[in-house]
Amino acid sequence: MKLSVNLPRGLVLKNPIVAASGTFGFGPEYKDLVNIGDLGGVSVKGVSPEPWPGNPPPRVWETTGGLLNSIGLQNHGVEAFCAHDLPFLRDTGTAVIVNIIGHTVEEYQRVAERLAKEPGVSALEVNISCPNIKQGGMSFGHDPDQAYLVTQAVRKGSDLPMMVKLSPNVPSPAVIAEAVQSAGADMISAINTLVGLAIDKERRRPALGGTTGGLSGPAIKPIALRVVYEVAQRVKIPIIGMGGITTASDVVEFLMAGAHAVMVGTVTFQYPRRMQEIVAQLPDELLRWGFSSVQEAVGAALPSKRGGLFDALT
Amino acid sequence: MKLSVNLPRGLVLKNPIVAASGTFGFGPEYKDLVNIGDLGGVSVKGVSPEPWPGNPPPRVWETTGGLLNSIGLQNHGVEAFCAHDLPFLRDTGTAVIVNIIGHTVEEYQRVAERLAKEPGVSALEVNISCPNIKQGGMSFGHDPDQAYLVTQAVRKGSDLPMMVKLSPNVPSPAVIAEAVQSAGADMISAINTLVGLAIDKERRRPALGGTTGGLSGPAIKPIALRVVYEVAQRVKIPIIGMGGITTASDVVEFLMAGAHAVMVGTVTFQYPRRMQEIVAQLPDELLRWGFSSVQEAVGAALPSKRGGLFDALT
Amino acid sequence: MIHLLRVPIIRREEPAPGHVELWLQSPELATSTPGQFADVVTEGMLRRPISFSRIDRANHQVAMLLQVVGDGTRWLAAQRPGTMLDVMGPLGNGFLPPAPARDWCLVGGGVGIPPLYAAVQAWGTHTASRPTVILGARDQQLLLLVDEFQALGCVVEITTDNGTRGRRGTVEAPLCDWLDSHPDGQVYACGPTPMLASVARLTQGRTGIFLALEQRMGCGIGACLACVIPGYGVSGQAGYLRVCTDGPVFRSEELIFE
Amino acid sequence: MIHLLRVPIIRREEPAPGHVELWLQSPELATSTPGQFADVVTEGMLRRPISFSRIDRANHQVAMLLQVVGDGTRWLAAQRPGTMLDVMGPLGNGFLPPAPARDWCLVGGGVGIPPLYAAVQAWGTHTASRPTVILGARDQQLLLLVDEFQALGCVVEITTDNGTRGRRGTVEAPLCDWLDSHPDGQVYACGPTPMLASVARLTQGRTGIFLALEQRMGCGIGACLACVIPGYGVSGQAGYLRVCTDGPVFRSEELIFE
Ligand SMILES: Cc1cc2nc3c(=O)[nH]c(=O)nc-3n(C[C@H](O)[C@H](O)[C@H](O)COP(=O)(O)OP(=O)(O)OC[C@H]3O[C@@H](n4cnc5c(N)ncnc54)[C@H](O)[C@@H]3O)c2cc1C
Ligand SMILES: Cc1cc2nc3c(=O)[nH]c(=O)nc-3n(C[C@H](O)[C@H](O)[C@H](O)COP(=O)(O)OP(=O)(O)OC[C@H]3O[C@@H](n4cnc5c(N)ncnc54)[C@H](O)[C@@H]3O)c2cc1C
Ligand SMILES: Cc1cc2nc3c(=O)[nH]c(=O)nc-3n(C[C@H](O)[C@H](O)[C@H](O)COP(=O)(O)O)c2cc1C
Ligand SMILES: Cc1cc2nc3c(=O)[nH]c(=O)nc-3n(C[C@H](O)[C@H](O)[C@H](O)COP(=O)(O)O)c2cc1C
Ligand code: FES
Ligand code: FES
Repeated sequence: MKLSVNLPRGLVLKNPIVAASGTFGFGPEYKDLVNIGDLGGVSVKGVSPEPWPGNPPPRVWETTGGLLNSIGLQNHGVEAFCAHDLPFLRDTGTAVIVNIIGHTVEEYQRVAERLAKEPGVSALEVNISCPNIKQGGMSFGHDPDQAYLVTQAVRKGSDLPMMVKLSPNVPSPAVIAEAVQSAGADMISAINTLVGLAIDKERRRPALGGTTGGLSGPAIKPIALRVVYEVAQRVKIPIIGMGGITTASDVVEFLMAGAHAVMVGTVTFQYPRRMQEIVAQLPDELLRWGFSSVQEAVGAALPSKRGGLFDALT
Repeated sequence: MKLSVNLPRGLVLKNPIVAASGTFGFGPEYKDLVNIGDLGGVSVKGVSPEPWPGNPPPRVWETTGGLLNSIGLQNHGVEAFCAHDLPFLRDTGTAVIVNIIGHTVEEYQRVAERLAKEPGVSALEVNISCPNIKQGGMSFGHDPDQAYLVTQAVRKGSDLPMMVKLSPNVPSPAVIAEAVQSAGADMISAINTLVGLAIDKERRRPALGGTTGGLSGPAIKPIALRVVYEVAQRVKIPIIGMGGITTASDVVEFLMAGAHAVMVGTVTFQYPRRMQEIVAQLPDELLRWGFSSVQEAVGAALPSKRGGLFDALT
Repeated sequence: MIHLLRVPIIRREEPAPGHVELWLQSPELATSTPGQFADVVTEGMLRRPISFSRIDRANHQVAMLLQVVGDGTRWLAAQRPGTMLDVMGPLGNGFLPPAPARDWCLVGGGVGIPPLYAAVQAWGTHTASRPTVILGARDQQLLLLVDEFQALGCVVEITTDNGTRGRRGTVEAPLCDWLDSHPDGQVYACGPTPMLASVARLTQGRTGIFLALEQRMGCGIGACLACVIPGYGVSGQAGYLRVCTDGPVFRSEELIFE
Repeated sequence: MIHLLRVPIIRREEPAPGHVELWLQSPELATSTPGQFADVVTEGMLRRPISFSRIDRANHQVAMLLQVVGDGTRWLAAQRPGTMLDVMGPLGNGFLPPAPARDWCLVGGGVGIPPLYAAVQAWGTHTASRPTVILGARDQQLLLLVDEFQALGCVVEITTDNGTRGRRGTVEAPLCDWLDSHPDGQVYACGPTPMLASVARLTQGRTGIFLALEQRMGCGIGACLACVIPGYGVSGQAGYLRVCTDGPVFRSEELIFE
């Protein structure tokens, strides 16, 4: 079965399974364990113009079906990334997606410009969940106007295929999606983590060093599917879906909800080879539900494909 | 150990464990199984001025650590509630909290006025997650001004102790909490469910009859704790916390995050007697973490109680 | 009276591929009426509703006949004699027995068959005529309790979608025949919703037609309003009825199928 | 080289109340250096990091000595010989052996003791002097491997917070004594962070002080940046180091304790 996915500006994934940003390091970390060339792509951990220190530990805490993290976007900056990490990934044969972050619109644009000059970058993923330090720390991803400005700046900075990654912590991520589409985004990726907190009863304080953290894992899958399903009905650009995927069956659900490809994150910590296993199982899983290609499954559960049956009683 | 909780306008709960709205029916349903008088209170399913039909089935779907529901606030209206359900609850000896809903500000006020006349109502819980049909269906709970108006109207309609129930589907529920506090709310309850979706691969459509549904259960506990923790630092009125509680240990976490009492929902479906068990275990669980009363635990993990240690490295 | 019980599995059988029958020792559950069900804790967030395939009041035993369809039924089917199950029941309304002078017919599909068997066990010998039992399945491998119905003296008619046993097709054809030859007959049906919709259509105008429905449930006791289906309430108004407490057995005239 | 392995438990012992030691058969893990660890699948979302208490290269075996503190360790401790564990390892950097001419001392607390035992096993007989082992615990019941260290010829000094065995108090007093009498001695320490902070403070200015740290981990292989602690990177700049790959064994001068 043909698994490859064609995306805007010539971005081709050999299959729809991409490692999610922040869960697969900057490239080489998993090389002993994973045949990286077998993945559709790798989205590296967020890269900023200058190094960011990240949050105090502890930085992870388990919850029912989920994982809280407060890494705080620690990274050694775009120069170090280009010098030390990118060369490895470039030679693996997977699509290299660089997740970019900044505290101001200008910072986003700077990283994008720097990466546009560097061979081996397949696409940019704009993480708009960062606090905008010029606007009182409110996240760029929580306001359509802010999201528009960041997207526009990155578009100016680079001609690379660009996806913008949505935050689920807003009433309507689809409104943000519309804004970034009109600002020139080629794709949407969704979702980033939900803001959560755990209590360390022994120390009588929030468990994470960063106080709050981002919730990922199977616990958030229903929220991720809802966001993909809503966004797919509001924008024309392709969606890379993610949030709680652990099996090929989950992947089919995201495709049916309207995603063209998916990213897989938290489960990699427990099962580093799970992404490869999913790639291997995907054809059978698609056939099981009556699809003979990835493309056929995309959006199969959307109202437009269901000929108005949508709101009928069962 | 003293378990009773004193709340504004003379509302007293004999213990901090209250049945969450929508999971304990309109009163008598669980009477064969639960000694209702042993509970701190019961919040009944949402009551509107006229009957609401609810959504088409299926209305529930399990997810990892969570439950999606799209009941759609089916209820037989405030008159039927007062005639058929309230008399039973009034005589159980538990605090009777009536969860009220409406599609317009006037509807909320009407239910509140009607209930103010009825003996046996201990408090009102204003569910502001309903779509405002006059404002294009946007939820009252997603906008501080809308939330203010609803709260003010209910306050006008009734002198009963009143809590307003926050939606977690906004970037900052604390902003909504401030708005309803200034509009006269006596308490906050938080959180309501998160909007999610499941895919029925067999039928190639969203699994729930109502398309999207509300996510509850342990999966959402970290989000609920975050909301309680943030709101507790922004308002002076007490908080009733909920979201994913299944054990006495969870209750202590919500208290430490700043809740004065809690509500317990989804777990009741599987273990109808769990609330009573939690009441029985709570004293030991509090002692285990060094608290000799409920009150002592309230807010113990908040920065104000931790003398500035808050952001220090571990 | 609904009970929260811990009851032991006392026997386990595998009557058909992918099916397991569990016998439970419980005086409380053994007071059930055929068509009532129990809600069992497995590993998920919600209990699983399962009807009784046998109700033995004398020996304080009931049985559940499970088809493994997902994680919950897989877990249940893997349990062995000696295990204690966390069971809530008996729940819902059972079937009313047939009127003494009327002929009756039972129409079952899949896991709708077991509660019908419990009904025949309870009433089989007290009625005007031996009941006719029409069983439908996709494939003969999925047919349940055929020999047991015959042993009770029922006339058993079989249909399979693929013709591997009995008539090829659905239960409609034999049911039409039976209805033609029993103008005053009563029908008891349990199975997939499309099958029940057919039964309701074919029996329109008759009385004493009982249909047992399935719906995804939350609480199992009437509190959450999850398990609804469209129908007519006591007031006669169209609205939603709860399968768990208004049903699972309904009179056909209470229900709305589209 | 890191491996993803399925390895059998071949032996299980209960050396102290609430503690279980599991022997695993694995040529790959048996190449580990003392101080390295493995990451084991239990029931939660994340693997659980556990050091090796014994490394037997000749027989291709390693052991893990677990303290039951939560769901993951409870699950692991309940596994029996024959069970296959899903293990990733060996992970992280182990201890460097002591310089041939220098005296050495090991300071351990709680589940920090097992990797020190693996170190003495590996090097005990090749060094200038028999090492001194200082073990601290809240209560004598929580002391691990005392007899085993003695059997290897170590001088064992014990402290308990409640005085139930050895000196009352922390490991600080015996460590001070040892440092006074061994001005050029090296220290290997593993245990709770406050204990390690004491060791770092008391040994300030010395070289060859190795501390093995714990931190909550995500990936275990350097990708997620979850397991950090404050320290000085290769560049000498203050920042965060990863316990899983930069450690878990650090030289004391790399670390920042406040
Ligand atoms: C009144 C009643 C009586 C029943 N009697 C029997 C019986 O005697 N034998 C038998 O094998 N099965 C019976 N069922 C169906 C049985 O409840 C489901 O097959 C079972 O719940 C599936 O659970 P699972 O975890 O294996 O499957 P999953 O598909 O993993 O279940 C996921 C969810 O779907 C629900 N669900 C799935 N299918 C159904 C269904 N058909 N009806 C209700 N909920 C469902 C589950 O409860 C759960 O919430 C009955 C259902 C009802 C409502
Ligand atoms: C390098 C290293 C080596 C270790 N060696 C041993 C050993 O030899 N024997 C032993 O008994 N224990 C050892 N530990 C500690 C062990 O990892 C924890 O006790 C265990 O993870 C607790 O899991 P749990 O599910 O039982 O507890 P829970 O408290 O339920 O665990 C919840 C979470 O906390 C994490 N966690 C809890 N305590 C610790 C801790 N101290 N360090 C890291 N993560 C923690 C768990 O991984 C999990 O994510 C080591 C830890 C590290 C980092
Ligand atoms: C430890 C960790 C670090 C993450 N770091 C980033 C990041 O740097 N940039 C980003 O856009 N998303 C980051 N994410 C979010 C993931 O890319 C993904 O959106 C989220 O985890 C949901 O997918 P999952 O449930 O499969 O993990 C991180 C997630 C985790 C668990
Ligand atoms: C089936 C169901 C129905 C609900 N109905 C209501 C409702 O009518 N009004 C309301 O304010 N909340 C309603 N809720 C939300 C709960 O009161 C509670 O806020 C939420 O379930 C989180 O708590 P839990 O995780 O303990 O269930 C409902 C929840 C469920 C599961
Ligand atoms: S399952 Fe809750 S009302 Fe029927
Ligand atoms: S645990 Fe992921 S970097 Fe150390």
